[in-house]
Amino acid sequence: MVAAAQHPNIELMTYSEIEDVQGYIGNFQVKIRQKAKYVNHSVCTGCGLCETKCPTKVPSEFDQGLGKRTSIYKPFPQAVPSKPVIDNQSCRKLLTGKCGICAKVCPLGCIDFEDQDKYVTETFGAIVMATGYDLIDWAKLYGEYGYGKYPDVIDGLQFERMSNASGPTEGKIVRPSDGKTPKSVVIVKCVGSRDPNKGRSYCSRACCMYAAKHAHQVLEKCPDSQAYVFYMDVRTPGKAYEEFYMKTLHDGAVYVRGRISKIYEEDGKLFCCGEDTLVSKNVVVEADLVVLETAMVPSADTTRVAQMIGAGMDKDGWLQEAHPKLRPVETHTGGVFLAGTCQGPKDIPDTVAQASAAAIKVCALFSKDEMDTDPMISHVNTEKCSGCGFCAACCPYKAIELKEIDSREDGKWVKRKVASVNTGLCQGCGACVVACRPGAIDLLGYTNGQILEEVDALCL
Amino acid sequence: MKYAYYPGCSSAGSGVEFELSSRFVAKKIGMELIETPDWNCCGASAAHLTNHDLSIALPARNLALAEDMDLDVAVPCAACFGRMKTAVKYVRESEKNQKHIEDILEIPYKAKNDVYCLLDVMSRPEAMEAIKANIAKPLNGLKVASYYGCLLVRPAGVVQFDDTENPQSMDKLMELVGATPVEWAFKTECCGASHQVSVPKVGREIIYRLLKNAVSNGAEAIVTACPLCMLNLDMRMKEMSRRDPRLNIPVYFFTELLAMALGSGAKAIGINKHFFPAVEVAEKALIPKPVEEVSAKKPVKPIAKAKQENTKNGGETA
Amino acid sequence: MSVKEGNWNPKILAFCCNWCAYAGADLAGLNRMKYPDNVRVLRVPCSGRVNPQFVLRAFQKGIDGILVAG
Amino acid sequence: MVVVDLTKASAKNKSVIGDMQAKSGVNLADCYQCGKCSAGCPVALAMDLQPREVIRYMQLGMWDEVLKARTPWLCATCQTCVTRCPHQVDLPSLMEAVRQEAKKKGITPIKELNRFNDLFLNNIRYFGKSHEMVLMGLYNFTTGHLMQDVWSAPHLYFNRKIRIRPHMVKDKASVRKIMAKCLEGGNK
Repeated sequence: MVAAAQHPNIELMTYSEIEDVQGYIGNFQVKIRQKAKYVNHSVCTGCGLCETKCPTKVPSEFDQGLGKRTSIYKPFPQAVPSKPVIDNQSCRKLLTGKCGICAKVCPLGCIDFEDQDKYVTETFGAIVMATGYDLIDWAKLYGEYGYGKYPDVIDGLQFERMSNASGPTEGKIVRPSDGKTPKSVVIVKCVGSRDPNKGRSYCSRACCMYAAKHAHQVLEKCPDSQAYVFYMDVRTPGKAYEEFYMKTLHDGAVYVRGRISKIYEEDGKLFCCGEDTLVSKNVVVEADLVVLETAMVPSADTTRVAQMIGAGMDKDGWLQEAHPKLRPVETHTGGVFLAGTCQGPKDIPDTVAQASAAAIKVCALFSKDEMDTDPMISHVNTEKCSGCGFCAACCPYKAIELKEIDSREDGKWVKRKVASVNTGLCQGCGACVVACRPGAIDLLGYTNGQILEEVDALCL
Repeated sequence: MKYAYYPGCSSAGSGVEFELSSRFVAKKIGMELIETPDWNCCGASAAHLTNHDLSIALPARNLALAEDMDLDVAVPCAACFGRMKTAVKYVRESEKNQKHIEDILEIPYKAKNDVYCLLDVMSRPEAMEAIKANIAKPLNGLKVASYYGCLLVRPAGVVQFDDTENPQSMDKLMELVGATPVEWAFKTECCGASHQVSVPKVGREIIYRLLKNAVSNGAEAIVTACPLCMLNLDMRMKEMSRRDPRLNIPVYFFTELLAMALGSGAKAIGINKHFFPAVEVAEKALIPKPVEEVSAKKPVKPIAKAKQENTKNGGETA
Repeated sequence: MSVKEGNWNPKILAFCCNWCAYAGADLAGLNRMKYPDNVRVLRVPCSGRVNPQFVLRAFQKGIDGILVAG
Repeated sequence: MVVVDLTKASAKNKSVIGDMQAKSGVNLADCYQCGKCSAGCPVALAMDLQPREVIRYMQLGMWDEVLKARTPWLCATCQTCVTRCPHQVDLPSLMEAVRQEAKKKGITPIKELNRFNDLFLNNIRYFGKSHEMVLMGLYNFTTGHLMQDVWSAPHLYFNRKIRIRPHMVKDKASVRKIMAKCLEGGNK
């Protein structure tokens, strides 16, 4: 992010949301809402004094609720720019009008409680979708795992925050309920993944590897601990992945092949009931901490943004690539590309690869002065055109307008209106051809004659 | 609040308390339960373990009789309820199925009316309000583990009642009459009733696990909504307390506790008929406690709470 | 010939939109799924491209049913 | 240990396994053997085959093992497995189909359960309703478990929870007719 922010040709618009997208490839007009920050970033030096004095503490989104943040905050330590914003959902001054401590302590006076959202509209040549993923809300779906009522049943991202040195526990793995180091940790894979009944039918692809990583971290960081991984399959198709899985096994993680059926609490211990399907015995593990490796789902706003931009989605809400093998980073909408998990679950190496591909597709698009378009576009025979305008009314791409031409009728030159196709905008759908009563428009490559011949051939 | 009522075979036998207390509660809150004339046994597991048609036709006969009254059916027993729901679903699935069953029954049955369990009809807003209005003596924080058992909530697609893993309707009723429902993990686990007789060893292990979890979560009593669960737990409690002395708590039908709170005496609704002595605990619960004992608060777990708030809050990241 | 006889194999012409129905048929093919062989697929750039004239011509030529999918 | 010839087993049992699938509405291919069913099964501890194994044997065509297993008889139809199953494989229905098939062939691995069910149905045949005392009495007598739960009888009797005279359906003929039609008129 820092590198992107410092690049001369990249303008980073943080804390902003897309409100509306108009236009087409090479000419997208994007309306952007820059959310009120309540801090003047052109003056703020990011000294952080305000954050230390703010009296309001709310759960930190970045720490997955395991830690707290203040109302004036930087979302995470490496945030760019390294300057705070005020969260208007929890700030006392904004909600009740009383407080304003940050404004008092700021040595440069950059707090502005009157700040408003700003709207800007800019033109872009291409759009790369990189809207990412959320974790499935397992607490709403899995009653057998306690509907989220056991504090020591956490998800993989929470575990990530815990094992991170700059996280809420400074890298210590602890039980959220009492802060003790767990001795027995159960890691459950495929929670929400591969479960069409309660979650999603697909495999979330990255979890096998991070489950192995989590098991390894438990063994590394918690003395005398044991990690149990409940799995159905171990899928390690990446380079050196299988080797890492074997290392985890060698370092002592116990892999049990079976899905956990129930997790319940009794006398302070979590009982995880599963079957080891390899020995056909039901097993129970008394765990101090349970980590659920939950399914990836498209991020909450994906549908809204996709509909605005006109990018297609598949049955699970992931953005649809133009072709699963041959055009994996493009969408059906010209000039809109895909990067990362918005297209489907994937791990970091795959995300980087796909994002690089999307970037180079944009470069290729911009490197030419003229754009190649599909030759199968509408063509008007002006001699036949009566200028009724039906075609213009039914064109979904606004590619047809009426223009005036000089034409010779009954030996006289007269001015009359005929349809005219903008070859850059026409997408070749052929709706105008069907609408044209005099039969003046035809679709090159899909002419009426050609299709009729096809019909004849198919009816043999 | 008017239903065709299907008491089930246990109503005149081992589950007579359920019948007595349900009648008492219904009368108090103005719910009309009109007994289905000349009903027969639903066939229970024995029928559907043996023959599919039989498992539909036996309950369907009762439903056909209730259809003459043009009322929805209320069923106290979870097993009967499950069988009847299955029959309704089967008949509604296709005209072919309906005709097939009518051919067996030789009386018309269109599956027009719905079937509800007694817990369902008693935990609806209008019934809850009537109960609330008629509370004579609240239960003063008696800690109860609401035990739903398997057939009341499963299979979800058939019975269409409450949550399969953590149902709430009975807990809400108990809270309404002043008891404190405890959080526990075996609300909908099977009690193994069908095996207590034929494979006792398995049956006992199942109840043991269940009771242990209830007690270790602080339950002072278990509340059930199924005569089979009731008989099973109540009858085996003494045996269980020999295995683990902590397991000596009474078991009630939810209607028994409702009836007590609505002013019934324990004997009038048959609480004295339990295997495990239950009168004392119920009567004691009705005596008001000193104020400080009542407010038994659970300690707040800081991180767990934060986690829940987080999902609501959903703040922005730059 | 009637449907009830059970041995009738109607000829059906399917006009499939390139972007959805045809792509779907393509995907079905990728997944090794089959469709009945009495359906003949004609790819059109958009279901809006289907001219009533095509339908009439197909009926003239002895097609039993038309599917416009898009 | 014997080596199972899968080619022979699946060829021999293909049709009966197909029948079982049709009857129970279960597609055996739906099961990817995660074991969530077995792990949550309250009666698994008494089973000789795990519920999951029943499906596995059937997937492999090993029908004989399933036919004589205790598992389908022990299933309490509590529906926990299908509720939690990722693919909603209706195990209780499958168990039901297997059990009915086994019974047709005269295979009853758990005599007591079979006896109990038969007695229960006979009860309905005679009275139209279930009569607990008759049921328990006959059960203890015919299975030889004479003293089982006998201690409970006085309590039940003196608390009028059990009656000597059964309450009966008035229209007994109609119930009997239903039973006859279903049980003798060919299984569905």
